[in-house]
Amino acid sequence: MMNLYSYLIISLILFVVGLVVMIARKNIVAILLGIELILNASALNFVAYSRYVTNNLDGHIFSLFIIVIAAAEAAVGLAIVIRFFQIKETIHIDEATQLRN
Amino acid sequence: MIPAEFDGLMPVVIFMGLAVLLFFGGHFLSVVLAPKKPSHLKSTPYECGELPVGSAWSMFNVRFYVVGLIFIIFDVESVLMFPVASIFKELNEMGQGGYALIIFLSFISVLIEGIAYCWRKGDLDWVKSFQHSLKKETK
Amino acid sequence: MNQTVVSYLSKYEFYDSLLALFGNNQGVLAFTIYLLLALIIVGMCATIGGLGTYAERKISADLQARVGPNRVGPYGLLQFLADGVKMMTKEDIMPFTADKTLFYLAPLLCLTGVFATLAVLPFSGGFIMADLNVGIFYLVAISSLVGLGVFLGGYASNSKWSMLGGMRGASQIISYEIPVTISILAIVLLAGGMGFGTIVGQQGGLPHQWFLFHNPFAFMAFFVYSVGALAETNRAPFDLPEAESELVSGYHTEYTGMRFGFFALAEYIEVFVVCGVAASLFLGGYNIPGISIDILPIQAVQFVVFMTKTLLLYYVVIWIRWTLPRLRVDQLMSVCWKYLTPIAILNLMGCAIWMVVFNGKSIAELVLGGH
Amino acid sequence: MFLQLLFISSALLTVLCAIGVLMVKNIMHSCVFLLGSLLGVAGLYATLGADFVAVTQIMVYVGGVVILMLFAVMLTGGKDFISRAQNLLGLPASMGNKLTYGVGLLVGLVFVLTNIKLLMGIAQTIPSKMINNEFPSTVSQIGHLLVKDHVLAFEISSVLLLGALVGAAIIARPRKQN
Repeated sequence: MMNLYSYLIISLILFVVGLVVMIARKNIVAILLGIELILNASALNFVAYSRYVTNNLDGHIFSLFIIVIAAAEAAVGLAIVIRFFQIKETIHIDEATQLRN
Repeated sequence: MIPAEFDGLMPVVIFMGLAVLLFFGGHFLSVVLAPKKPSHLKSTPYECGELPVGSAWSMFNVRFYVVGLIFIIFDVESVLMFPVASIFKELNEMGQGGYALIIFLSFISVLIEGIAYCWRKGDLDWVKSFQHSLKKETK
Repeated sequence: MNQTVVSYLSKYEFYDSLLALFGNNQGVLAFTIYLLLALIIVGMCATIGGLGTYAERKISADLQARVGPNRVGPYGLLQFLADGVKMMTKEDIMPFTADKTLFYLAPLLCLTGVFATLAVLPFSGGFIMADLNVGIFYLVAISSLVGLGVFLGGYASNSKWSMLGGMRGASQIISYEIPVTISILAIVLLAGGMGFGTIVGQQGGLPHQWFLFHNPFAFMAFFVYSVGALAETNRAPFDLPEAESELVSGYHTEYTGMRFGFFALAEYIEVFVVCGVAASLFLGGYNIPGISIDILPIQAVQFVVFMTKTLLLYYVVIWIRWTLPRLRVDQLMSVCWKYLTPIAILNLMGCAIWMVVFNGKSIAELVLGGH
Repeated sequence: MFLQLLFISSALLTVLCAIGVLMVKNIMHSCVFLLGSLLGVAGLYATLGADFVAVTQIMVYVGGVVILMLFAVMLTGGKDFISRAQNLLGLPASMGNKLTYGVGLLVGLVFVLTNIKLLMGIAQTIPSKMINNEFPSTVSQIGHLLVKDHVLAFEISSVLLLGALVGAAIIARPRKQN
């Protein structure tokens, strides 16, 4: 029941769902939600391997930094979303077609 | 071998479970005891007696986001500082206090730069910079 | 491996007979003990929260030369029970424009966030449900659910007052979390651990052994913590999210009956938890001066000591509410970001330097010279 | 027993809420489902004995990222999304018809199954040691790793966060319209 595979399968499901959210949703905030799910899947993998395979805590450090980077990414990403909304008055991803102006 | 029940997870889960139980129990009691006479006027949002105009889900000032942004960066930095702070005493007793102090202070000094930048650029004032931008607009 | 109340009790002989009673099933016995104690703690905290509303009215009445509640029970003591019954029998009204799912969910988030913090509160040396290694960090983290509950409560009501209150509340709670967390970091640094057992164990029963008087920076950190904690629990003078005179009652304007009761209960228990944390981080916690033996009656005395300190702080919180006027939003933000946070960071740096320069000794140890 | 229950409930919470993020139209509800999923992952960390990472997950995500996302949704006009929202079933036609989805699902399934088979093969060669219910304290070990082995990453992460703060503040700062 509680072994490496169950964690890996959960993380696989999280990853796939995150990927589908990123592809299917047209809302930029929803795409950021998908990215968070993907990052969580990888962090979960690191911790699971660290407990069941390597038997040291380097995996924990990795997932710690993944969480840190996810937070920084969310901060910058949402700032871009807000700026985009100020310019275009929408946050539909298909409206993002111009590199400037 | 020590069974997992002795570890601290169980009380945490029990307390969360109690919160959920209390919540649904209270709802149940309220369903049983409370009167139920719904009317349209009763369930309009409260707006001091006036009929509400429009939805409350409107746009808010970007200030709120900037505050949240500064918060999340500091939050993450404090998360990283927690394990280092909790072994600081141990390192000090092992004679590595100076090394730990340098690492710790250099980490915090970057934190201070962040807050100094936001302070200087006026992200920390709530009203003043708003008036500032208003003034620009009237020009 | 964390110490819990069960692993503490297992040192005594009666635990073995209890274990035999449960057919040597440690899991079931542990669950039963945890559940019983959790029910006791929740009941106690709910009573304290209820009495808190009573004390609030009585003390405010005192400060304003009134009588206060005096009809229900002796001295009006049972007023809170009457209020509870009243809340249960009030009709549940939900605005038809509301986001129904989130409207249900918001009080639950507040309640869960507050109740989960009770698991690590050190009532006494043995009577701490779970002395997690990450104790204080866990408490800070899980109580951020309250901010989320406040925001969602304000959002889901779809009323302008609620929305404003929810936005203000969430931004205030998250802002003041920073100085509070950094002040706590200073204490973690002095104690050399995040568990409440470690932190309280590093202090003594007498004031000069408390972390409050450990060094000047820790002394400052206590006040930063207190101000930040007042703001985090939405207490006056930081009660902008529920300012009666401007926002009706903020994020819970649209909440009636039991759901409003949950918000109020969560708020009052949170004040108690915050006071308990202040007592155990800075004021020596459950330590009794001069006694170091560990038997069950001593635990009761420790419990009394902890409760005395906490309830005194609770009194101060209520006293402040009825003394100071409310801040403006811009003042609130500048207090947090321009005063408290820099002071907290300087305190943290000062504590780190103090640890290295004076080798972890407190002022009293330096002055008195010796242990 | 308790750990198994915690594991099952956390796993269910994680997976179901993740699917909820995908299926729900309202972006606000999506954020709340994300919150549930992240709490479930924190529970999974707890069952893995990673207490510090679990609490970090709660602290950063629940207290930070989710609130920030809710703020961003409010700042871009909360109700605007309900009409504009898209879910899986509302995919644009340019992304394929039932046949493409069917073939894609099949290929994905085969891929996953072979991978699991492979992983199982690999994992069976690894001796399963130390798997007991005991949870050692990870905090002090993580602290030592952060100041010794990973000190560069620790220091650089502060610079990264400073960069994120400055960059995001510049991007999001309110400015004159037009």
